[in-house]
This record gives sequence, structure tokens and C-alpha cells, in this order.
Amino acid sequence: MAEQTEVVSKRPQMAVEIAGIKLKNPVMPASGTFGYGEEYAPYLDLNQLGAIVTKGLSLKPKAGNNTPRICETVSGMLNAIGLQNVGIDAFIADKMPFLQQIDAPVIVNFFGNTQEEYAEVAARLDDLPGVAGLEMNISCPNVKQGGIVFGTEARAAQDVVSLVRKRTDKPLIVKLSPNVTDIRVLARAVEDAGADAISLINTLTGMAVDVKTRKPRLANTIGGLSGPAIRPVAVRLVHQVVQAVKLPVIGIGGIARAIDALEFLIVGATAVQVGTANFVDPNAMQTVIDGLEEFCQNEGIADINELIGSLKQ
Amino acid sequence: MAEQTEVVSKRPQMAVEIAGIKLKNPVMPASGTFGYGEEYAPYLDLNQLGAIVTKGLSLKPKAGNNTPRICETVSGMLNAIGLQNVGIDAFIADKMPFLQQIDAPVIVNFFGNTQEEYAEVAARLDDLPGVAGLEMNISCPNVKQGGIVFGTEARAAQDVVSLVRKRTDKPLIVKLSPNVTDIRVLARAVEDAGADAISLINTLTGMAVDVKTRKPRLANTIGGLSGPAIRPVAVRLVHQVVQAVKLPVIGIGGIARAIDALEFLIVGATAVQVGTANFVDPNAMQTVIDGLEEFCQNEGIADINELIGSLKQ
Amino acid sequence: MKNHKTIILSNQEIAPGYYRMRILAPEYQQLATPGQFVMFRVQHTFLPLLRRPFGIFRVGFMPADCDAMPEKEFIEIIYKVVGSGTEIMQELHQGDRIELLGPLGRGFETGDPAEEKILVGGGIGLVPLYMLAEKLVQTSKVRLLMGGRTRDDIITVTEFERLGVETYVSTEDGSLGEQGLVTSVLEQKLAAQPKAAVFACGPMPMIDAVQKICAGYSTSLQVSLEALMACGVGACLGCVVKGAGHSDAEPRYLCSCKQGPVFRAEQLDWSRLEQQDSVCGGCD
Amino acid sequence: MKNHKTIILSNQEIAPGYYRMRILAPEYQQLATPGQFVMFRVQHTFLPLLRRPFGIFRVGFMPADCDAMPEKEFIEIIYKVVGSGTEIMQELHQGDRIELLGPLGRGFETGDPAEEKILVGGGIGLVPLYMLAEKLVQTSKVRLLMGGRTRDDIITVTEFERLGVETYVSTEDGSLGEQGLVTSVLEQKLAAQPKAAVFACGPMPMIDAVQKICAGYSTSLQVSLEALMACGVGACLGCVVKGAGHSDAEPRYLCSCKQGPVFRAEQLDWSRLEQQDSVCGGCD
Ligand SMILES: Cc1cc2nc3c(=O)[nH]c(=O)nc-3n(C[C@H](O)[C@H](O)[C@H](O)COP(=O)(O)OP(=O)(O)OC[C@H]3O[C@@H](n4cnc5c(N)ncnc54)[C@H](O)[C@@H]3O)c2cc1C
Ligand SMILES: Cc1cc2nc3c(=O)[nH]c(=O)nc-3n(C[C@H](O)[C@H](O)[C@H](O)COP(=O)(O)OP(=O)(O)OC[C@H]3O[C@@H](n4cnc5c(N)ncnc54)[C@H](O)[C@@H]3O)c2cc1C
Ligand SMILES: Cc1cc2nc3c(=O)[nH]c(=O)nc-3n(C[C@H](O)[C@H](O)[C@H](O)COP(=O)(O)O)c2cc1C
Ligand SMILES: Cc1cc2nc3c(=O)[nH]c(=O)nc-3n(C[C@H](O)[C@H](O)[C@H](O)COP(=O)(O)O)c2cc1C
Ligand code: FES
Ligand code: FES
Repeated sequence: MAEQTEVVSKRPQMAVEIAGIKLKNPVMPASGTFGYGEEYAPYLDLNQLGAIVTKGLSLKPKAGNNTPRICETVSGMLNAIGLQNVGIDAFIADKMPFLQQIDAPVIVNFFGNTQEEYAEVAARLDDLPGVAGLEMNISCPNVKQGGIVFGTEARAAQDVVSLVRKRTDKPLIVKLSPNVTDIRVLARAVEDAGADAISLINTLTGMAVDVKTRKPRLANTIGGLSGPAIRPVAVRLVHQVVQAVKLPVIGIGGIARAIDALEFLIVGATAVQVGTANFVDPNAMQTVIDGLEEFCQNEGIADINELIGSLKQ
Repeated sequence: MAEQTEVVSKRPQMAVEIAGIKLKNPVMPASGTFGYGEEYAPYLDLNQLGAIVTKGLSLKPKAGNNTPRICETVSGMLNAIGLQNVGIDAFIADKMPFLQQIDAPVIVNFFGNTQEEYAEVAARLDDLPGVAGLEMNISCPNVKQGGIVFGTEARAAQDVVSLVRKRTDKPLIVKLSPNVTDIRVLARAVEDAGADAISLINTLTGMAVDVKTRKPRLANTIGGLSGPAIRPVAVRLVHQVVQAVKLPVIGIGGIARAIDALEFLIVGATAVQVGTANFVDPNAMQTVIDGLEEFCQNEGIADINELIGSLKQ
Repeated sequence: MKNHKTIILSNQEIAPGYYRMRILAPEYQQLATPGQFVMFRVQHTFLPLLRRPFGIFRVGFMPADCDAMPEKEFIEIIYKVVGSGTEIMQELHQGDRIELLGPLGRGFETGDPAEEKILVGGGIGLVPLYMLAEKLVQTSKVRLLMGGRTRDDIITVTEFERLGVETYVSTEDGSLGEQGLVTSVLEQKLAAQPKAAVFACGPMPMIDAVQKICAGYSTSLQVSLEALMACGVGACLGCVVKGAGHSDAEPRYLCSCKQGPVFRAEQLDWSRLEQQDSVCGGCD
Repeated sequence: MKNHKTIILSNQEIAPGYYRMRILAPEYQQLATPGQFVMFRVQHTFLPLLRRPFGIFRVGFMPADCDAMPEKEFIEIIYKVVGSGTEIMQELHQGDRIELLGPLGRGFETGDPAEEKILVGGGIGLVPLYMLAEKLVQTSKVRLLMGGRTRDDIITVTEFERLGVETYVSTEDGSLGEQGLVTSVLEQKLAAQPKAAVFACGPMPMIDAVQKICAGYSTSLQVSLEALMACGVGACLGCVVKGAGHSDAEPRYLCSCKQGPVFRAEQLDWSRLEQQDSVCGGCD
């Protein structure tokens, strides 16, 4: 009994490390669902998060798509925001000062429409103080190669990641698209190109129709599906990538509760991102963090790292 | 007023035709969710259906996977039944006599582990009376080619469909897997190989973990995600295929209500299949059929074919 | 076998975490046999998506009352709150509309009236045994061996007693009846009277132990199994269990929903049944 | 700006399809300003997934009562049942636990007290105008022009009257007040008194017509817009509207949830705002 009491009362070690970035716990927001952090500051203690991940950033400000841009689906949502963002100059001037005050590593998500744009943003971020790491979103159409998406073609993915790798010494996380036949091929390509970690999944491509007007519900016709509905697909892809590469993996997709995050950790993700759930509950990440700690305590797990990759067959 | 009353009281024309098969209405079950029809006979008048689609059939009886084989997810379910079926001999002896009495076309879904097996089943079904058409499930691993899935590689898909085409004169519907980078490439490959129609989507590959036992929830680890959760992905893929090929398309994925079916018809599907929803409500297909008729009536649509492909941009 | 769109007549907590729900169910008096089950649709939305299977505890009717309400046929189910579906069920009220598919599956065979009948229930596994007891007491001596973790898991035993069933209660923590497992009670009874017929329902480890004991005395045994179910009607093949003589080369799967949930012990492959323990708690 | 886990105090149908819900809401009396809104979480599950935005109709408090219950600060919302979320909301009861994010957004600017104030409400668009009226009547003459399709869409007008607001009702079918559109009433009033300040909330075609009329008389106008929202706090960028001077080359998007929902007419690009009419009804 004495022993059990001890196990229960001792707080588990929750810190993890990914690509050299030290996180208090494995929970961070997914890019584009948490703005630049400050939007959620009234609801959540940002210092408690494993990290902060910012909205996708490009070299120039980006307008984004026409409205409607979002649409609810069964236990999920479609979005076609179109990567609207303030551009790197305004980011540095207006957003970084707030982020630099937060006691959590800041990971900047970025993208480009050409290889050069990707490389350029990475270079600009490379010597920016307060940036702990970069997350490179390769789910963007390559305007030079006729619109094929960087992240769906191994060769294109490898090339663009290699180029970025040359321009930054910051930890480089590459974020994969799930809309591919074999995710392992993509994962290996970005590993070979010098990525330090992989995050997945970005949204599943989807569409919805307003049957009264017979128009697509999104102005852009097609959008990205996110939320609890997609979680089983995300868990499967993370499972496959963990087995295919040596890099650490960040699991994303439909996480809203601690048991959701645990699925990803158990299949081998070192950390997780919470996306759409932030909209449903601005306190979702704190709930996930608390739940993970409680789970470890109840199961007698002293260090959350013991859980990572602990899947039994 | 007189005119409006007339429009409202006249019953819309609900029949559609797909690959030469005449359907009373565009609604049929999805393979594997309706057994061999007789399981649902106590709950539903089978004669009211557009068609009946049977559980995937192989040359020899197939054992299927270990249990657990199913698992509920958020607004969806995973299954790894493993294509358990009675095999073609027992199908002909035990299942066809019942099906032959039904006043609705019978479409037999089938598969093989090798090209030859596919061709063999097709040939056996070719001269079976009471079979209106064949639906060929190409989401199976090709045992000869090291397990790559026929339906994820255009070359393999084209080869196996070509071979089957030579062995049957029955209308041949090829059912596509959604787990590919570009569905249009696959759709064109099976069109070139001589398919008469395309149906999609089969299930999305997914996985779930029991965080207490740390085991996958399915004995097979990985399974197929179906149900309302996946509908936006299915609508998007059907939309893309309709634009890529000239063949008629059958839309499948998360359909439970008339408004769900309408999304698929509006993007261009000629007919739809209802899968997981049959488990939720054994009367789901009747509800969809009635709802489609009511919709046409309310919107003043005299013939449901007017709806097909009527998407506005 | 119908899908009734019907209403809840009452829904009450009868022990901590155990609820008894009465549902308007026309035709069940005529159709339902002991050991059958229903598929209960919890909500009209898609969360939870699948119906939940529950054994039929009892079929009955309320006589026409002074409010000039007509006679009402009903069934009762008893459920334990374990997950997302039953959590919602406990909040349902009289008058709430629900859907009920049933009665489904194959129930118990009553067998030779001369034989003594021993019912073995573990926790919520007691449920399908009540209707069976109602039938068996008409012709045979019936004993109920009821086990649970604590006294909170011992439900409706007095109702069995009212039928004239001799009941034996055991709990793992000794908080009610004898301390220990229900299987030790069975062992004693069979040592005295091996010519009984045993009917068991409960958690898989209990069922497994019961089978070993009955096999030792060559006592006839029927068990009611819980398998994960999507359709309940034999269409999805999600609920299969391995039948006697099953091998990977020559698989013999039995459908729990249609060929079961009650099986004669001889029908099953007991060497592999332990795996059934992996009845998964669902993802959400 | 807080996320309150709170309870419903009452929820009543006030006209066919219109409900008034009172929610325990500490701190709102101090924080909320006219024109702000809340994001209401309908269920604890993921169906519906997103929160629903509703204007704050009124902030108040119930005095401590004889049961020794403490003083309760509350807000009231008024909602029309239109889809999956509001269908569930109409079934909620006193005591049900819900979550409330708010108060959110930028509300109305009250402007010069000397000016006459004209509030234009279309159907449920009336809601955010009540708190505004409460404030404006303290210093200015206030008129309410209220329009709806039928008399069922004319709600809470007497409550405005009780504040001392002069009200004019028009319905499209003439079932209450004048027959016609609320905008023709506005036209008359402005012809007589163009120096008023107009505040409008309602369906997009109404807002659009109001803008044209006000522009004609150079009358100052503030409008409250409805946009699809996921987060309500400026993070998702789902709710944007096109600002004045917007072009594809130089886009000027404004966030409805943070920079709105109330905008001064000059802030917006009216040539493109018609598109906002495509507020999508959601997929389920
Ligand atoms: C034939 C049969 C009769 C049953 N009779 C009763 C009864 O009389 N009283 C009672 O309390 N329970 C009974 N059960 C078990 C009951 O079905 C589950 O407890 C219930 O489905 C749990 O639902 P949940 O949503 O609360 O749990 P969750 O864990 O959220 O359920 C998730 C999924 O797993 C399934 N599931 C979870 N536990 C079980 C289980 N033990 N057996 C089968 N499926 C499960 C659910 O149906 C659902 O599909 C019976 C099961 C079967 C197969
Ligand atoms: C700032 C603001 C204030 C509002 N105030 C009120 C109010 O006081 N009273 C009231 O009845 N309604 C108000 N609305 C509209 C209200 O939000 C919708 O009627 C409601 O969300 C519909 O939800 P549903 O689930 O019933 O409909 P569904 O059609 O099922 O909703 C599906 C999705 O579309 C969104 N949606 C549907 N209609 C609208 C709409 N008109 N505006 C914005 N989003 C919509 C929903 O939020 C949800 O995300 C307001 C909207 C906004 C943006
Ligand atoms: C509104 C919205 C905006 C998003 N913007 C971005 C983005 O800018 N960059 C990016 O890499 N991913 C973006 N995503 C994808 C998310 O980061 C995440 O990968 C995805 O939503 C799946 O996680 P979830 O199911 O938890 O939401 C966005 C998602 C949503 C819903
Ligand atoms: C339990 C189950 C068994 C299935 N078996 C088959 C099968 O044998 N052959 C096949 O082509 N598809 C099979 N499917 C896939 C369905 O036919 C359908 O494509 C998929 O479930 C998506 O539709 P839904 O969301 O309406 O269920 C099966 C699906 C389920 C859920
Ligand atoms: S539950 Fe579907 S076959 Fe038994
Ligand atoms: S609703 Fe998310 S930014 Fe406005």
C-alpha cells in the first residue's frame, strides 16, 4: 500500500524532446488553429503548452480564398482559408514580440509557392531570435510545376526540403499531407533530404454541397477536412511513418481529449498537435495535458516517454 | 396556383440507368453492409431498391480476419472483416435462389488475390442467370506482386480490369479505393481497360488504439473507415472522377439520408450506395429513396436525372 | 424481427451504475424467447453511430389504466453504464423516442424438464437469464448462482427468488453472500449433482472457467456470449466467434448475432475463445 | 472574454420557432457591451462540432431570493431554430450544463447623443439591438423599425416599447403592422430626418438595401453582420468579410468575430458584400 501511494502521488515526468527542442509536455497547437497565440491568451496559460505553433507564414502577405471558407461536417469541418497570413515582415514586427515573451518554444509554420519562396522564408526565419524551430508545410501546390502539390510527390518533396535544409540550421519539422498512396515514400524522401522531424497529418481533401443552391459549400469548392472524424486515418498514417523512418514524429488529426493524444503517443509519436478542437473548446490543450498526466499517474507511468511507441501487437 | 398544385402532385421520375442496368431509383446497398439481401428482408421491401449489391465474393470460401473485426469511431466505424465469404459455389447454391426472386437487379461484388482469380470469378458469374452486373473490388493486395494493392497502382488496375473484361460481357463496375494520391489516374486506367462504370469510395484506411491495453482495436491492426465521418472525402473524390472520365459513376461513402445522397448526385454520380447506415437503421435506404422523391417534388424536378451533375460553381 | 420507432416508459437506476429501462415494445410478448437481444439506437444523430446490443430482461404488459390508456406491451432491459452509449442512455427520460431492433438472435434451448437447471450469472450477465428462469421454473428445479465484484453488482436476485428459484450469491470482496468466485459455487453444486444443465452468461473469464468445470463433469452447458456487433442481423460479419474444429486452414466462424448469442458449449472452439475477451470498448 | 462552464436558467419558446434562453453568466454585466456575441457549445460530444454564435439580447441579474440563493448574473439570447444545433438547443432544460465563450467581438458605437437613433431589425436580427436601445434611450430619441416575413417573426417589440422606443412594425404578408419591407419605412423616416444615425441587423438583402438608402441620404450607418465562424476569437480566419478598398491584388479582409460583428458602413466593400449572403447552412 505504501508503495502504491508513492507511485500515485509522484507527478510523472512529462517533458519530451523533438529535434532538439525541449517541450514541457508533448502538447502543442496545430498551425492555423491557434492564430499567433495571442488570440487564445485570455483563455489558456500559454506558458503551460509544450510549444506554440503559428499560422502558416509566407514571404509576402497572402489574401486567402473567397468566402465561405469553412463548413461544418459530421464530427469535422472543412476549411479553405487559403493560407491567408500577414507575411514575414508583419510577422516579425507585430507577432514575434508577443511570442518572445512566452515561456514555451515557438515553432513557426511556413510555406511557399515555389522552391525559392520556401528557401527564402526559411532563411529569413533562421536568425530570428525566439524561433525554436520551423515547421514546413509541403501541402502546397508548386506553381512552377503546374500545380502539383510538393507534398504528394516524393521527388518534389525531397528537392524542396533539401533546398530549405541548406538555408537554415534551426530544427526543421516537415509536415506531410495525408492525401497520398504511400506516406512512407514521402516520409523517407524528407528524411533523406535532411528533415529533423516529421509532423502529420495535414487535412484530408474533402468537399460538401449545399443541395438547395446546388453550389459547393466552400467558395473554393474543395477544402481540408479536420476534426475528430479524421482521427482513425491520422493514427494509421502516424503508425506507418513511425515504422518507416528514424526521425521523431509529431502526431496530428482529430485530437480533442487525452485518450486521443494517447493513441498517437502509443503508436510512436513523440508529441502531438491539437487543431480543430481549439475552436470547440479554447481550453482543449490544457484538458489534454492534464488528462495525460492523470493517465500516467493512474497507470503508474513515471515518465511519459515510456508510453511513446509502446504499442503491443 | 393550379400549375403549382400539378407540379407538387405529380410523382417525379426516379429511374436511372447505369452501364445498361435499369434501376427503379438510384439507391442500392454498398457491398458488405447488406449481406446477401435476405438478412434485411424482414425490415425492408427489397423490391423497392434500385439494385442489390452482395458481399464481396471470391473463388474459394474465405475465412476473413481474427476478431475484433470492428470498432466504432467518431461518427464512423473501422472494419477489418477480411472479406470473409462463402465462395462462389455456395453463393450459387445457397444465395442466388433467394436473390433471383427479388424484383431488383442483382449486382455481384467480387475480388481475387491474383489476376487469374479475378478473371476466374468473373467468368463463372458471366453466365449466371439473375446477375445484372458485376462490381469488381480492386482494393485487394495483389499476392503475386508482393502485396501492392491492385487499386492503388494504375498499371496493376488496368491489367486486372482488362483481363476481367475479356471474360465477361456483363456490365462491369469497377470499385475504386480512395487511398491514392490522384484518383483520376486510376479512374482513367480502368476506363481504358474497358470498365462500364466506376463506383467509389471504398473505405479509407484507418486505425484505432485501446489506450488501456495499448493494443490496436482491430486484430488486423489496420482497417477501413466508413460512415458519415468520411462523406466529405467521398464527395470530393466522386467530383474529381466524374470530371476525369466519361463513364457513369456510383457514389459511396457516409450516405445515411436523402440530403447526403443528393450531394453525390449533384456532383455527378448517376446512382449511390448506402453502406454503414444500414447498420444504424435497417430502413435507411427506404428513407433515402423517399427523401429523394420528396426533394424532387418540392423542388419541382420532374426527373431525377435532371439533378445528376447539376452542380453550380 | 422488427425495427420499432418507440418510446421509453421508464428508466431508473437500480444499483450504482446499473439502470433498468422499460420500453414500449409491441409484439415482443409473442415473438421474444429467452436469451434473445435487441439493438438499441441511442440517439438520432451519428454519435454514437452504432446501435448497442442488450439482452431482453423481461417481457410484460401494463394493463389498460383508468386514464383510458390502452394496454401496453413492453420489454425491460438492464444495462450497466460503461461507455459513450450507455452514458447517454442513463440521461434518457420517459417519453423519449428511441429505436429498437429485435428480438434478435437464437436464445436458450430448455432441454429435458427432468434435469435440474443451474443458471450462472456474472454481474450484468444475469440479464438474459431471467426470462429463461421464468420458463424453466414451470417444469424444473432451478438454481441461480450469481456472482459479482461487490454487492453493487448483484442485481434483481430477489426477482429470481420470487419465481421460486433457489439463489446463491457470491462476491469477490465478500460484501454480499459468500466471498469468492461464482465458479467455486458451481464446482460444489456439480460435485453433488453433475446431471444438471448449466446456462451461463457473464464476463469471458467466468464463462471460460464455467466451461472447464462443466467439461470436467460432462455437464451440458449453454453460454451466452458478448461480441462486438455492428448490424445485429448477420450482414456485417463483425461479431463472429470461432466454432468447434476451427483452424486457419479450415475456418469455422459462427455469427454471434444470428447463430448466437447463445451457443451450446460443443459448438465452440474453446481453445481460441479466450481471444473473445478482446471485446473492444469502442474508440469513443 | 472567458469560457464559462455554466448552466441554463430557462429556455422558452416565445414565438413559433423562436426561443429565449437565459444562461447563468457571471461578469457579463461588467464586460458585455451592446452588439457583442457569445459562442455557445451545444453538446459535450462532437456533434455538432462547432460552437454557435448568438448575439447577446440582454444582460441582467436575478436578486438573491428567499431560498437563500445568491444573486445571479445572467444573459439572455434569443434564437431561431434553423438547423442541427438550434434543434438540439430547443430541447435543453433548466439546469443543463453548457459552455459559453464570451462576450466576444466589437459592438456598436453610440455616437452623438443629439442625433436621433434609428434601429432597423429584420427578424432575428433584432436581437443585438435591445441592449443598444437600453443604452441609447438614456440620451437620445430612439425609433425601432422592425420587419419580418409574417407576424411570427416579430418578437420582443413590446420590450423595446417599454424602454420608451418608438416602434414601427412591418411584415411582408401584412399579418402585423404595415404590409411591406422594413426598408420602405426607413426610406420614409430618413426622407423626414436624414440626420439620424442608423443601426441595422438582419438578413443580408435587408442590410444591403439599408446601406443603399443610408448612402443616398449620407446618413451614418452601423451594421451587424452574420458570418460563418469556427473559433470566434480571430484564430481561424473563417469569418472574414471584404473591407473597403478590397481587391484581389490588394485584399483587405476584416475578421467578423474580432473586428466585427458590428462595422461602420464605410469600413466595408459593399460591392462584394452581397456574396456574404452565401452564409452556408452547414453540412449537417
Ligand atoms: C448479445 C449481447 C447482449 C448484451 N446484453 C447486455 C445487457 O443486458 N446489459 C448490459 O449492460 N450490457 C449488455 N451487453 C453489453 C453491451 O452491449 C455493452 O455494454 C454496450 O454496448 C456498451 O456501450 P457503450 O457505448 O456504453 O460503451 P463503449 O465502450 O463506448 O462502446 C463502444 C462500442 O463497443 C461496443 N461494446 C462495448 N462493450 C461491449 C460489450 N461488452 N459487448 C458488446 N459490445 C460492446 C459497443 O456496442 C459499441 O459499438 C450485451 C452485449 C451483447 C453482444
Ligand atoms: C455574430 C452573430 C450573431 C448571431 N446572433 C444570432 C441571434 O441572436 N439569434 C439567432 O437565432 N441567430 C443568430 N446568429 C445566427 C446563428 O449563429 C445561426 O442561426 C446558428 O449558428 C445556426 O446553427 P444551426 O446548427 O441551427 O444551423 P446549421 O445550419 O446546422 O449550422 C451549421 C453551421 O453553419 C453555421 N451557421 C448557420 N447559419 C448561420 C448564420 N445565419 N450565421 C452564422 N453562422 C451560421 C452554424 O454556426 C454552424 O457552424 C448569429 C450569427 C452571428 C455570426
Ligand atoms: C482553419 C484551419 C486552418 C489551418 N491552417 C493551416 C496552416 O496554415 N498551415 C498548416 O500547416 N496547417 C493548417 N491547418 C491544418 C492543421 O494544422 C491540422 O494539420 C489539421 O487541422 C488536422 O488536425 P485537427 O484534426 O486537430 O484539426 C489548418 C487547419 C484548419 C482547420
Ligand atoms: C463491414 C463492412 C464490410 C465491407 N465489405 C466490403 C466488401 O466485401 N466489398 C467491397 O467492395 N466493399 C466492402 N465494404 C465497403 C463498403 O461497400 C463501402 O464502400 C464503404 O463502407 C463506404 O460506404 P459507407 O460509408 O456508406 O459505409 C465494406 C464495408 C463495411 C463497413
Ligand atoms: S453483428 Fe453484424 S453479422 Fe453479427
Ligand atoms: S471565427 Fe475564427 S477568425 Fe473569426
